[in-house]
Amino acid sequence: MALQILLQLIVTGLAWGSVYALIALGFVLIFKATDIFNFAQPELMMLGAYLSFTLITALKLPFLPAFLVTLVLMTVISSLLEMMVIRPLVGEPVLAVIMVTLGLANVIRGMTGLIWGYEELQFPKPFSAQPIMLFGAAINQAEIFTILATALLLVVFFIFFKYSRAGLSMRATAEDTSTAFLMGINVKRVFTASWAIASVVATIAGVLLATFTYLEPIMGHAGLKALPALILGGMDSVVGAILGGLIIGVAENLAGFYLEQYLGGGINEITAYVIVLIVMMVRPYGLFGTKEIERV
Amino acid sequence: MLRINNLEVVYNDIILVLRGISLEAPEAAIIAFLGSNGAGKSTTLRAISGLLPYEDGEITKGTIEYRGEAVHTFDPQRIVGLGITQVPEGRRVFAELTVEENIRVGAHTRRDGKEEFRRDYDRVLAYFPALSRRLRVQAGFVSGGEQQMLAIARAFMARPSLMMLDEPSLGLAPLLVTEIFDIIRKINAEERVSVLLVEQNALMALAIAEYGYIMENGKIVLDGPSHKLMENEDVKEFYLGMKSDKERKSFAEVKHYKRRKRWLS
Amino acid sequence: MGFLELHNISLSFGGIVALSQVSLSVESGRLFAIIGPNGAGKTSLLNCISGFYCPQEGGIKFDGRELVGLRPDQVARLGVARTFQNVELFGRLSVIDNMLLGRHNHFRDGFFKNILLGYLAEQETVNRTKVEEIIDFLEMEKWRKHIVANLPYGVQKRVELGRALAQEPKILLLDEPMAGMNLEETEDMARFILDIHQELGVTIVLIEHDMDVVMDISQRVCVLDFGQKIAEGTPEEVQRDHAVQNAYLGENYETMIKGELRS
Amino acid sequence: MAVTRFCVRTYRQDLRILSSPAAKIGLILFLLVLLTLPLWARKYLVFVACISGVSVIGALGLNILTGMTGLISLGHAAFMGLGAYTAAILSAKAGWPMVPCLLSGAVMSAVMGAIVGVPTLRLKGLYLVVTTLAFQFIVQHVIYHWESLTQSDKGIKLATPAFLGLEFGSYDSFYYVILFCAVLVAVLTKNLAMSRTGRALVAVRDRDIAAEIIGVNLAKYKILAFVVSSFVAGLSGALYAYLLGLIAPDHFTFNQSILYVAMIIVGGMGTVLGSVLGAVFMVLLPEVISAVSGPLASAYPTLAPRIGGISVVVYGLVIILFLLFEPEGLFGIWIRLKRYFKTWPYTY
Amino acid sequence: MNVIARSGLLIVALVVLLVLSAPAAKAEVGVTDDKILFGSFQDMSGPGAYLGKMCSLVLAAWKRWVNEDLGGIHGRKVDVVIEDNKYDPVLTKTAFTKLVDQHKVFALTAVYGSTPCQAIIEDIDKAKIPVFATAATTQTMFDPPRRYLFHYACSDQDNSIMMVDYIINDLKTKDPKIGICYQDDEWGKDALSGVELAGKKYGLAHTAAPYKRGEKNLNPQVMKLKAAGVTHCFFAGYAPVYAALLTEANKVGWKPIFFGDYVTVDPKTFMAGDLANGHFHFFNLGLRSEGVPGWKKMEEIFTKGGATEALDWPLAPLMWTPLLMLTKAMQDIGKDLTREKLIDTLQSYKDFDTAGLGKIEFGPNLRKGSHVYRVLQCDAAKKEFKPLTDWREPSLVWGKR
Repeated sequence: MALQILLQLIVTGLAWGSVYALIALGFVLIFKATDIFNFAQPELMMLGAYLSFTLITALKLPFLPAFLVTLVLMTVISSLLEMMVIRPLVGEPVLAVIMVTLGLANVIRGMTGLIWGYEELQFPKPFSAQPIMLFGAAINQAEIFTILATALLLVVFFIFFKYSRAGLSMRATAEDTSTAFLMGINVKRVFTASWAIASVVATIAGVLLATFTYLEPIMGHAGLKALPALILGGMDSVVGAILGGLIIGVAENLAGFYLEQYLGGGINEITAYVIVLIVMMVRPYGLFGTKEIERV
Repeated sequence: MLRINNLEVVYNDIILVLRGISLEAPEAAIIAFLGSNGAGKSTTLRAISGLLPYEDGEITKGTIEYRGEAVHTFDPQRIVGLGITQVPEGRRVFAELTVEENIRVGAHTRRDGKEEFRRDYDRVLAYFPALSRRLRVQAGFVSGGEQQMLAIARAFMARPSLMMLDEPSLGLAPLLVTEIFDIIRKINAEERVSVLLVEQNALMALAIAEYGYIMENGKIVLDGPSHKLMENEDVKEFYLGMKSDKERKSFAEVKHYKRRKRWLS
Repeated sequence: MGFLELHNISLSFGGIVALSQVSLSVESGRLFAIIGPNGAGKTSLLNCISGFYCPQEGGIKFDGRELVGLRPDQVARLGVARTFQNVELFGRLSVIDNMLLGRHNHFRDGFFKNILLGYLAEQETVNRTKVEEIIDFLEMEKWRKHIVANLPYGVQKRVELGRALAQEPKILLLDEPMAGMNLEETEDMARFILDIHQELGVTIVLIEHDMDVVMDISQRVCVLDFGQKIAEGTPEEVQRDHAVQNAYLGENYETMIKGELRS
Repeated sequence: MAVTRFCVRTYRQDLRILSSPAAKIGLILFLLVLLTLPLWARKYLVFVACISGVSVIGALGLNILTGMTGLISLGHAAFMGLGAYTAAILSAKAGWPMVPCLLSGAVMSAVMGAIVGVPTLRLKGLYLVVTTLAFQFIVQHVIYHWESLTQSDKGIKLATPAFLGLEFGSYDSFYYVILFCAVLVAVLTKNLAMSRTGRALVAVRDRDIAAEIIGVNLAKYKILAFVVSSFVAGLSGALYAYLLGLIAPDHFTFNQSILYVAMIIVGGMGTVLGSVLGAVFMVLLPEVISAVSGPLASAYPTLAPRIGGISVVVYGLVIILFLLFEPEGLFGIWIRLKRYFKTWPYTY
Repeated sequence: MNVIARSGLLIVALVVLLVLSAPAAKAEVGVTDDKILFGSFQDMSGPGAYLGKMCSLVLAAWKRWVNEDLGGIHGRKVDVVIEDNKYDPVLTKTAFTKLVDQHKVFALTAVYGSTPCQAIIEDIDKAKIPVFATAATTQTMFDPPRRYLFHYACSDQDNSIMMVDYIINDLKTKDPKIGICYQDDEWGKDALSGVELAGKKYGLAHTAAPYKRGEKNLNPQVMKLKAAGVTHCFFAGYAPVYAALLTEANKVGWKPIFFGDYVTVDPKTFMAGDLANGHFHFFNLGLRSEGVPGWKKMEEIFTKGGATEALDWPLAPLMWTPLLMLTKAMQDIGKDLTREKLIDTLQSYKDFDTAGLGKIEFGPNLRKGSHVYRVLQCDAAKKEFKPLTDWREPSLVWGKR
């Protein structure tokens, strides 16, 4: 029984961790290419979920086409955001950029409230509600898809950055923008592309999250937990982001069960932050991050 | 091949950095581009590379022509595509990429297939055998000389017809400087690549260049074939540090007058 | 027993050896130059002295005090000042503020006096006076209030030198002060270094690639290669040394340049 | 030496704050307005002024850490919360008078600042940002769940503030306490900025390697920044607790932390005047928004539920627009205005 | 020149400020010859924005009904100023000060939220301004009673006591394992204390699983309750979370009987689909499906006032009934409307006729307006809640516990 509970907690934790991992992945994608830390990433996730909700309910599109159309729409929206809001700030101090993305997050959240209202909305369920048993632990189909999507994206991006020309040019741009220009890299396109890709990842996360919870304008708050995941993994590591997300997801689920009675309800909500504090004490650049080479 | 006509560049809408310079680089030649700090040499290179718009700079007057085509409005990636590459000042290798990845990034604009890439890759390693031992090392961890080689190798991978080098000797040991200048000369001769060489080390630069331009305060003040420039008394005095009797004057004795001025006033 | 004494310094980063068994002795009042090819460990050596790196082996004695294990700011407080290969100034501050920062450890006021008095404190005036003297000495009057980031590179190098001087150091470590300068600026810099050395009597350790400068102004030269000391002596001795020619200067350095000139 | 005397004279002139009689008159008039505010203003305006004052102190605190020393913190509200709760607990449970409560709130926060400061010494940039964020959430959690001490979201009621037999129970009277503290903190911060310590902090921000080499003890100054900043934050929080008379965990959330960062950015990073302007601006902004949206909501109730979104959007837009078009913040605008008035009626 | 210019500018600013802040003419605050001004704060963009929307709609319908259908109250129209508080105590404090000092409202009405109301409890006493009524689930709202503060909402403590009563007395379950899943704040703790009180009475232990507001992953809570073998589980929190709880419980194969508090009597509960079917709820209001005259009238008024959306909301009478009572009181007082008179009148009504909307009653020392409830059962197929019992009180009556 005790073992079965543990297993159940881990499996559900993995599903939630995958959501954090996907959001963290979005952070990493933008950070790797543009050196910008996009605090609006959770809001992009939310926007993606709301858009596909509207496509499904108002336009009566089936799930899959609606999802694909959402991906296209989100790509366009985030590219526009990048061009209008973020690009002028390239090279500005970290804090300025952080604040702009925080401002952007506010705008998106406010707009969502204006357009869709503040009620919780039920996302049309594309997957069967019947849970599947996995080694004695129950798991929703939506949760399975989330885990699978995360694993798939992990492989895709690992290969992308290591071997593809575009991936390499993104890494080069992230490191030194003006030299990237000299290599003939279309830096502007790299910036826009990184936002577009990140928004695709965010949308996947948002839609999957919505299928096993519901929609509301503050659903981005779940995305805040992607930050510890990201820090845990190291800011520039795709693998790290995903592992960080999974670790946080599982850890908080376990803490919620085993530690709640000692440390009070909601302990699972801050588990992520406690872990991050501890990891930062030991490894100031995350578990998988690279230490920056500093020359005097 | 490259012709700059009366180029004027303004930074931040106020600072006039280039005040109408004209310059010419023929096919397969080495051109030296000399001048003091802040004279505008690097700005000229940035103007050619198309980097200015991204650094608050603007070409307000004049043209840059490459093989007869006006290119000063082109984006950097288009310039590289035309075959003009720049080795930036201070090397600027991508420190967190490996040496090999750095070389691959250099070939970013090329679309001529794997085999061609492989061929050039081998060739560049033949020019810089030191690099082939360090391929898997992060570029930030290799020595300054190797970084400079990597920067040149990286630029070479774009298959340029004009290579612009911004102070390749900066901070390098004399032995390495000679080695790098040797390679530059070799690349120029064997690959028929034109080289535009910006240097502080006037002696070295003029030694391998065919023609030289000397720039001060955003203007070209003197130009001519290298050997003519080396004969010039002013060049000797201010750029080569020689007295008229061909003997180098000692740094231990220069400009006492300037210091004394302080005590007189 | 030298003023600055390095004894069998070894340093490596994750298996890569930067310095191995380097010993040096710089006597008080010397103008001592360190040369060597890139990656020979010259800057690492300075970093060991000024406390950025901690050598795995060996000891560094300065003025009778052991430096190994001290933080850079503690080393600085003992009277070691330095400049950097790439200028490390406070770009957003004015020249004066940069220099005042150089006098950081000469202020005698603490935090509480600071917040109570601000710029009215007497110490501000005292130190400002010193700063003005150095500005005068390095002929930087016209840039006093300029923001450093907007100054030309050559001037920035001079400001950095000034900031080091403001520390009133007993020893000055200069890392390639002439790098990236043209002849005129190099001459100025050489002059300042000589003046600091002669007029102020500061011991100077200099890393430089410009062989002409090194040979002309330094009193003693040490050559590093692959983290090892391969020669030390007067400029003339070093120039004639075969090991040095092979590793660094190239065979017959002087004739090579002359040869180029003739061709 | 003649040269030296000349230098000293220019030095004094260099740094005079009130360089012209006009500035003096302006300042005196401004102080007069501030001092007489409760006599002529409506209670609500006084209340807003009080909130502004508290925010000004808080923003000045963050400015020391983030603006001057370059250590970005998204946990500023947590430090304010620590100060507020310390003051509230001492006031409500131990029955301490106001001044010791305010001071111990500030000291408590400063101690926590040191405790947070030490382990974060090695962290840079975004790693520090997220660590302070973690601190913010953890403090929030502790305040919420240490029920025996903090009474969770029931909140703690504070005793009526009194000092030397005078009661400061109303907004009108407590206004003077806040005004005094705000002016004091502003002056001291300005002094700090213009002295050796302040320069060392800026050095740490601009180039830590160079700071070390001139003998600035990085660890000491980073911790100093944390301590001073959280001391001021704690003071601000404690004043806030007294102002409201009741303190609850929801007063010190992540959003508040962001708000304070927004204040120093909108005001102009690293400047004392900027922090003051930014704080007042960000406090007044919702007032302006609600002055527009309030009547709208009353007039068109069906719109009301949507209108809340507008304030969120406007708040976000203000931050974005400032950073895009006025990165120097209100301070930059102020400087330009000053230059304009100095040369008025000539354009240049 | 510039001295004059600059000081001139300052003087102008000063004058403008003075003019703007000139105090209004003294009269009975908030009541003029043709207007009675009420104030309210609502969450329009925070976590309770959904409720804010409903409240604004109800208030708008009320305003239209009084002003147009009733022709005002003794020649005066009513008006309501609404401030956004984002469910934030600080902003509530600001909003309150603004309503009292800036807008100078006569009284506050239709305010809700435990945390926000908590923040202004002292200020209400100080300002001597009637608040009629708060819908906040904390005991401090009515215990100890405060003259100016009226409370009209369900008490979760009552609800959870009733749950245990119901399990023992009506379902006659032998040896039930009681659990509670609650939002970890004053609201939820209120419910928890009920379970504790009743547990003491009946000698039952319980398992508590708190969750944080805004949390969506209820897996640890569900696992905890499941591991303890809970057979009857109370829930205190918002309906969507309740739906999530039902879904998660179903996923891990835990099938207890659920009891939702009054807030879960909400269409959002049906987000869980069939899973909500057959579970119980406690409610102190009349239901629309019963077709009582009170609801009929509401339907008519709300439809005219453009608040049809609020009709889908079973909790609408929680806002509406106090407004009815308030209207009646103002009509009864007559032309000479003062705050003190309003309070005296409101607390004098015995058995106020709500036409089936539920009971509302206050007294000189009674500020808890509602104390009888019914047990409802959820019918997921019809998306309805059906009353199972008549109005009843919890076995441990408040004030006598």
